[in-house]
Amino acid sequence: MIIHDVICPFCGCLCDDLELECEGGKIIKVQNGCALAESTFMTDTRLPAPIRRTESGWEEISYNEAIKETAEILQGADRPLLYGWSSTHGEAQSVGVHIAELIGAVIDNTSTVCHGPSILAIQEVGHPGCTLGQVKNRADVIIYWGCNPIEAHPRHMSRYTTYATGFFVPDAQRERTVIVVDTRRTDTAGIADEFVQIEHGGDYAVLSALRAIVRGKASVIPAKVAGVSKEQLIRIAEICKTAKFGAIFFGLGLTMSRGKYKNIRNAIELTDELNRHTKFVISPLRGHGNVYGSNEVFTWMTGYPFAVDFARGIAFYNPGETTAVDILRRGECDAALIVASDPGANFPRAAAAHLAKIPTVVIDPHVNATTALARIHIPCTAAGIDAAGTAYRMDGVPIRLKKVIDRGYPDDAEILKKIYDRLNGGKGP
Amino acid sequence: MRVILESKVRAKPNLPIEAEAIIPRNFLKGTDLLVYEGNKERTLSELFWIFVEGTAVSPENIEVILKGDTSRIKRVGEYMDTGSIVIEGDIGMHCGNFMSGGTIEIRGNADSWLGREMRGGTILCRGNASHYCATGYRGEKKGMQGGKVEVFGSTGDFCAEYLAGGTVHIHGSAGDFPGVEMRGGELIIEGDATRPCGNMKSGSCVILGTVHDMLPTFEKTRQRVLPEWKITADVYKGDVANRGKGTLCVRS
Amino acid sequence: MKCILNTGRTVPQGVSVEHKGADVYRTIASSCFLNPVDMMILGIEDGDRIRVTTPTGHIVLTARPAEGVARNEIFVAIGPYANHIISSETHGTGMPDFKSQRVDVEPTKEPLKSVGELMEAIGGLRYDHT
Amino acid sequence: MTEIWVKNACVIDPLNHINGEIMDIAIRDGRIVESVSDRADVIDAQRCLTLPGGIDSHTHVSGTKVNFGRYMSPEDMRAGRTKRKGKMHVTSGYYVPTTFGNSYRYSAMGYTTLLEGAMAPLEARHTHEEFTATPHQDMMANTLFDGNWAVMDAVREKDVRKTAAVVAWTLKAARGYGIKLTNPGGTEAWGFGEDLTGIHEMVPHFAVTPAEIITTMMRANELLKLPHSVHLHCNNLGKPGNYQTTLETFDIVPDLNPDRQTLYATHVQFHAYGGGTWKNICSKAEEITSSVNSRPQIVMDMGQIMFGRTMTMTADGPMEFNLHCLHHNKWSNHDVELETGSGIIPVTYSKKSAVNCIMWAIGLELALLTKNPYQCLLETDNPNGAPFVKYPEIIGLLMSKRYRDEECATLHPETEKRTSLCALERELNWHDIAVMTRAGQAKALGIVNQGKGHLGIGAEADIAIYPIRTDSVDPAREYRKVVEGFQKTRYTIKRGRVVSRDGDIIVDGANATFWVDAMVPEDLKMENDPEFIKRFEQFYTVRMSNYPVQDVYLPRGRRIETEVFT
Repeated sequence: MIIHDVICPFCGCLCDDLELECEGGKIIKVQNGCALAESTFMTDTRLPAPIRRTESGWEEISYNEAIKETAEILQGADRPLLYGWSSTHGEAQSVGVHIAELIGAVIDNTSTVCHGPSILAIQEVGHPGCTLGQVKNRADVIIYWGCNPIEAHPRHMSRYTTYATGFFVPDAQRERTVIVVDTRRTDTAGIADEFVQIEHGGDYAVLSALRAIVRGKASVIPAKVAGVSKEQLIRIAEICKTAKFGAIFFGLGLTMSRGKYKNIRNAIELTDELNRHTKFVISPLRGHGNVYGSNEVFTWMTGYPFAVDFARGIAFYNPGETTAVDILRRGECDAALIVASDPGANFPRAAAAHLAKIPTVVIDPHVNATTALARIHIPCTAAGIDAAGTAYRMDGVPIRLKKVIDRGYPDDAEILKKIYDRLNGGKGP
Repeated sequence: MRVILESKVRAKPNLPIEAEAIIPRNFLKGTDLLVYEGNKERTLSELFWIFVEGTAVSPENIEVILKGDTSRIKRVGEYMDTGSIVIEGDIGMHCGNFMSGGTIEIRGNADSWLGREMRGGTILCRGNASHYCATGYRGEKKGMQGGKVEVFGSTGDFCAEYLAGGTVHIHGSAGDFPGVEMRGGELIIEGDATRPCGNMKSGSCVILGTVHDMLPTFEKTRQRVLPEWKITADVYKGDVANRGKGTLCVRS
Repeated sequence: MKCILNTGRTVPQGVSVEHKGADVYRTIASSCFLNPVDMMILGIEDGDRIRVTTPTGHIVLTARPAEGVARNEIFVAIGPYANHIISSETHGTGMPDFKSQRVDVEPTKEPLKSVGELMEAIGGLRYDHT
Repeated sequence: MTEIWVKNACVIDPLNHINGEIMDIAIRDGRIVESVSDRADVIDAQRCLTLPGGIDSHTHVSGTKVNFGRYMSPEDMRAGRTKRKGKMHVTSGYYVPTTFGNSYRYSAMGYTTLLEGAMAPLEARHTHEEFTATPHQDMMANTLFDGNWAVMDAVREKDVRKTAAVVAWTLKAARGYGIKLTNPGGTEAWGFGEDLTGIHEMVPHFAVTPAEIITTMMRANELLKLPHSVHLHCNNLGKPGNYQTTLETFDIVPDLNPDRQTLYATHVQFHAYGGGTWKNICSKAEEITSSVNSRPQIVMDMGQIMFGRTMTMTADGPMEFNLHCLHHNKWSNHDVELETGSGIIPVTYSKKSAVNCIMWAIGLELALLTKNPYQCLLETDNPNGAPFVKYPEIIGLLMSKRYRDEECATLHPETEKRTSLCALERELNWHDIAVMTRAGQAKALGIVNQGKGHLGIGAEADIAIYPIRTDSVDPAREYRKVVEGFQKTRYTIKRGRVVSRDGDIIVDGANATFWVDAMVPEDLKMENDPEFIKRFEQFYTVRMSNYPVQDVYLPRGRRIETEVFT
């Protein structure tokens, strides 16, 4: 059986033009997808059944037992942490928020170690952006800053930017100028018309200099800024100002390096300044398939996109204080529920280590590094493979992930609802 | 009147305590106050040994003294308007939030967000203060608007972010981005600083130590003798990237 | 040699990300890319092991040359190897220094650890499954 | 079977010509019936003011833009936080509250039906997700067509039938309710950073004018027999001197429908400015209302502003950028491919600002100068002019000259010179307010026959009982009591269930979403049009098969099917 227009749930591009061939409940061929999509669908090995860590090692347990014990762990906690959410659908995320609100937990999603700083910047200065089709149809200048789409978002350039045929840009490769800014000469830098190599940690200074130049204050700028020549900066500023439609995409090179959200704020303010000359937009390249969805769901339910603390009954938000890494590193939480993510692998050691000291429950289709740190791991469906649900693309476009096969696992939203019901004395949300 | 609060040993010492109830005014009516440990409500006496010495008829004569392990206690002195608080050791986050009057003295170190959105009064921190000392809240246009924060040690990053009024005086060094987004007030750093005053709009900043990674968008205007610090300083205007009209003085 | 540790996503890391117990994942996540000139100075060849140290701890990685990496910078795919030595300090932002950790790099003969071993080093118990 | 017997209600039900009668209302299974059994729950209304549930015919509460307003505003979120309480979830926010915050506060004010003012079809799924999390109001979504490429192509070809076909396909795909045009043509121009300055200016690259878009869409709307009319946010919003554009627009509106207006002009306060600069801006409310008073084919809503902090959010991207250049605060923009734009910035309306005071006065003038209250509905373009929780204050101002005078005394002195508000003696009565907050909306939106906006037999039992005794309160003098009374119902009944009591929600919500499935002849079905499909697949970034909103997003969808045209 061939299934058309399948959505790949791996990264924030949510490409929705895949063709899957299924046979006997198995996916046997993926077409149109990148290497990441192919491995997502083709080599999807799962934890077979719920497991529990005991004195003598791991043992299999039933779903009912696992759910009961999870509820007990959460019920007794003084500062539970609910973390992850970005690789599952909105339906599960929304139950997660209800659990957090019910038990006075901290709930955080993976943007905390991804584009959390972008959110902090947006909260200071806003976000002049657009859907990806605007870029595809109009942009004649594309800037990739501190990101490497060839590796992290392999089809971004062919679907939305550099190589995509757009209404006002029929000959994309000739009509689009691509600028890449990075500390490393990446493969993406290799295809750029202009590569700007910045010294480590110099992004903020370069962005400030560009803003000043765009404002006609080039005289203030020294001959070199963070390793970039003033001539090149002036040239870049000119390319931007004379663009018909410019688009900046940025990645973890800005969010994770020195200064964190201030880098992004500066990039947004450069975009703002350029809008006084022409049309310019800026967008983060979001990582996990539905990380933006977790921000959306958290926001309409709690008012905040991530790092929400319900300890006092109301929703409180203060990244740096209520973010997962900080809560773990300070050893604050006394129980953790990890859903659809792998902090064991993705958090600094000291933060991950705390998960092994407290009762941690993982709900995830796959065995991952966090499994080793957990007391219980409950396997579930993978959104977009054997579960349907809502995901939000990196530009905010909501897309319904398809269920393409059935592998007999329960949906994580169902598992979470059962946990909620137990916590709520048998009553639904 | 003197209220001494000595922290009790806790089963889970890493759990944060939120204790905005600890302000002098509240002790006029007794010590029957509520605080929070993690997601649980506690009475003050569950977490502290409480000793009261003397009496007071008005809150300005009340002194609150915190002893023991107080490093995880947040929001002490929040909305405080009068009286004084002395913390003998370290204090947790958000000490002196929205404070409008009175004095807080911290003999140890202060965690992040010391004096957040402060309006008036004085905070003295004898040790170091962590990140976001004397700043504002996420998304808000103004940080600290009045009063004085004096840190005798050093501070972490983003000190005096969005400073809009009042004085912040750091005797030691400040980390990355002190005075970032400043729009008023006065920031004095006697030690070193990295990338000071990024994107500043207005206000003034004096740095007596070494500046690392000076931003390229500050325009050097002149030299000036600063008699109160007994130095000659280069005077910069900026941040030019932001049409800013702030003043940044750096020892020549 | 003093360097800055940079981390990021790569296609091979992404492809194997749900198979963290597998050897292929270990190879990918424990590869450390250095500028060839830096490798010469360290006296190491492609495939040699290096010990990377920070105040948080140390980790053994496999050195790989990459022209695109700047001098005094090393690049490791995001994952448990890099995170073993990255500080959990977030500067009040929630975000650790995943791209600006200062490290010390030296050649070593020590063996590579598996992901399971790394997790066990912090109190975990591996669950063998690929 | 659930039954309620509301007795001793002082009912104003304009659509049924009831004005202040003391009567009983019988409710069975969500509808108003002749009588109920003696097992019915009894609510004694104690002669309090009882109205059909409130309807907001233009508010921004759900969807991409609204959520982005929340996302970028942690400082607002902390302004209105409440804990979980009984059936009520946690809420945050004052001017852009969380979905539950919106739903609870509207319900406390007696509102039971809301029209989300702007939904981009590409992002419709998001709006519907938030609708299900806004559980205490029936919802419907105005669907944006202002920069829709397929519509502009059909308009250029002067093909009303094709235009109608595109509208029908898109409404169905988006599960939308009606046609919304926001700065028609201007949002497309904004794609390259431009705007349009008048209704006869060409949209770049598309060779159509706003006037042509508006005219063709009005005809297509009536051809499709949509329940609501075209819902227009005029060009040139918020610019001094824009009243001329507004009047020119009103001039091209034919009278095509005997049952309701042909054009719904929204937040007209923002479109009624004289002068040429911010320095000499003045009110042109008299000119606007005299146009509306002579044109029954037009209904407008106020777009009242109230003083304080709020958030502006609209599909009108270029307007928001201009506003941003004045305010220098944070600015978000979100253009939607082939469809529309949007922008968001926070603002503070201040009594110290002459411009803000004049804006405030204009909104009230519009309401007081419009003769027929069915033609000027009460709203703030929530949250653009003010958060909806300010509606009771607006009601107070409209009912009391004294209240207005007291407010005027605190305003910038230019207000009196450049508006006529201080000279207006009119004080609206209870019946006028009932029209302007529910009956008028139901009629304008075309939902009277869905049982909305009235309390006749067969109507949906959406009822608001306010703690106001109209026989003993003099609104002209005791306006404080009026304001307080409208802030919190004693009972809000939604589809026959008491959902809110004295401001607290007491049950889980079970709202419905109304959407329109407009029928077109077989040869006009866009899903079979090869040219439409080709263009879609080429220029959108989602596949056409993944675009339509699936039924699972409307767990209680109420499909309204129209009659096919020929």
